[in-house]
Amino acid sequence: MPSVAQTVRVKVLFFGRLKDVVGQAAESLDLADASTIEQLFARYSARIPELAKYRSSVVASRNQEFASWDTRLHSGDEVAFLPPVSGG
Amino acid sequence: MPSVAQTVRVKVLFFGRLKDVVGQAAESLDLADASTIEQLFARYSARIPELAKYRSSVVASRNQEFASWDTRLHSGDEVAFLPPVSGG
Amino acid sequence: MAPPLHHDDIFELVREPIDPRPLIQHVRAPEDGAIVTFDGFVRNQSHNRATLYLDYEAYESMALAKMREIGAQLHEKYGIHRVAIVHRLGRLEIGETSVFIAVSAPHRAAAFDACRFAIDTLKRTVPIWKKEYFEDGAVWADGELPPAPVATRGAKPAS
Amino acid sequence: MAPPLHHDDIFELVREPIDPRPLIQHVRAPEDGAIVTFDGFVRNQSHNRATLYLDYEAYESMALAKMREIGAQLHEKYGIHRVAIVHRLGRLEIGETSVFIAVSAPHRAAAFDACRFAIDTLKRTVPIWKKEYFEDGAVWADGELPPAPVATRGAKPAS
Repeated sequence: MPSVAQTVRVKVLFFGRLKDVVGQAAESLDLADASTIEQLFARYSARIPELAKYRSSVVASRNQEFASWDTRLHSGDEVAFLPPVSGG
Repeated sequence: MPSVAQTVRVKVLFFGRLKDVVGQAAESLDLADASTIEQLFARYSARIPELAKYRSSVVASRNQEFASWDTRLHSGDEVAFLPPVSGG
Repeated sequence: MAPPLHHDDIFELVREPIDPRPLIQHVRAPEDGAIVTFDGFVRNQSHNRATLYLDYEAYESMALAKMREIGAQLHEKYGIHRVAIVHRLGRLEIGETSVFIAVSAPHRAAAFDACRFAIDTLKRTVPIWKKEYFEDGAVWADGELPPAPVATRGAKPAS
Repeated sequence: MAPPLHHDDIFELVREPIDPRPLIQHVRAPEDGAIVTFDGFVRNQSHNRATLYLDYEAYESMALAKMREIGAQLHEKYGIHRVAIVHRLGRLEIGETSVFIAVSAPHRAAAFDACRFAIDTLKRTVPIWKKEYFEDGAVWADGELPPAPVATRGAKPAS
């Protein structure tokens, strides 16, 4: 079979100041299967240039676990972008 | 003035297992002025030989402050012999 | 994905005032001898500016998962008996408790070490955010960046 | 002899059950952000023997003086806001609180360090003794020998 880029649906969440910057807390998004979290973030940064400057102070999670930026995403994944936490 | 051994009155307290060994918790006692705490303890040990074996596991206080065994006692002093403490 | 819970601990996110008493009662047992609690509450100032109130939000499902992870670590590392960790969300007034932790253990060293580990780890790893409201505006509090995996083991470069 | 108290702390020896709530309420203020408490209570066993109950006695005047000294040290060393230390005396049943300590501070590190210093120092230096009652008798608990001055400065040998 030829390598065809399949489109999958993932859920994306933003919290804290990122939510303010992006202007929304959550959306469902279609992207190429096996896209990385880095690519997903870049897609938002392209749309909202302000977001790019937060890149170094954001951690990502996939399915409620901290995840590296090179993590590949698959159908049904829930990705969140998390600014520095300040609970307690 | 010639050095005359004056007699002074001190209050002596025993706590914990020492109270059990001595058979009383408190008494007032006349002793030579400037006697040391060590001498006071020795006087009780002479009366109650069992007490001597506790000497190394006892600390003393004078007027509610921990005191060294060579502390000299004067009229009105309150001396206590304290076994290892176990509060809390 | 989380290991099954072997312990009767409490992990909660709530929107009402936190009552510490049932939490302490829950962790307290005759085989223990020590309970250490931590009560974190809203200060009347932050960086020398008078605080009006705070607003907490959380990534709730992940926050609860992370709180449960902390609990599991307390049992493993410190041999505690039980732990209760409750964090409040939403608007909190000055003096109100934002987080309450109670740890019971047979001996005090374990209870102290575990309670402190719990709040330190919560503040570094649990996805909760605090917005501080002042007379002249509101800011997201400075926080700590959770330690995240740097690269997936064996990951190939993204195409 | 003790320095005058500059702080509104609580130091008590009591013969009734200890209620932690008024103690916590007393140390809690809007300029704080953290309270750490320690609750020490009677375990159902000691060295693998089933305990029936305990009996605590104290050299009360000195115990209170030593508790106040601990409080003064907490302010000096840790910059806490307030502390409450209450120890119960007399007969205590399984599960009853023998000692309760609450420390408030602007930040959690001070509250944790101070609370732990307080109970560790109390157990080493405050003249209180515990008798443990078992099915087959009673024993004075093993304790810690308080650090006492070894020799009076400049003392001459006793005559």
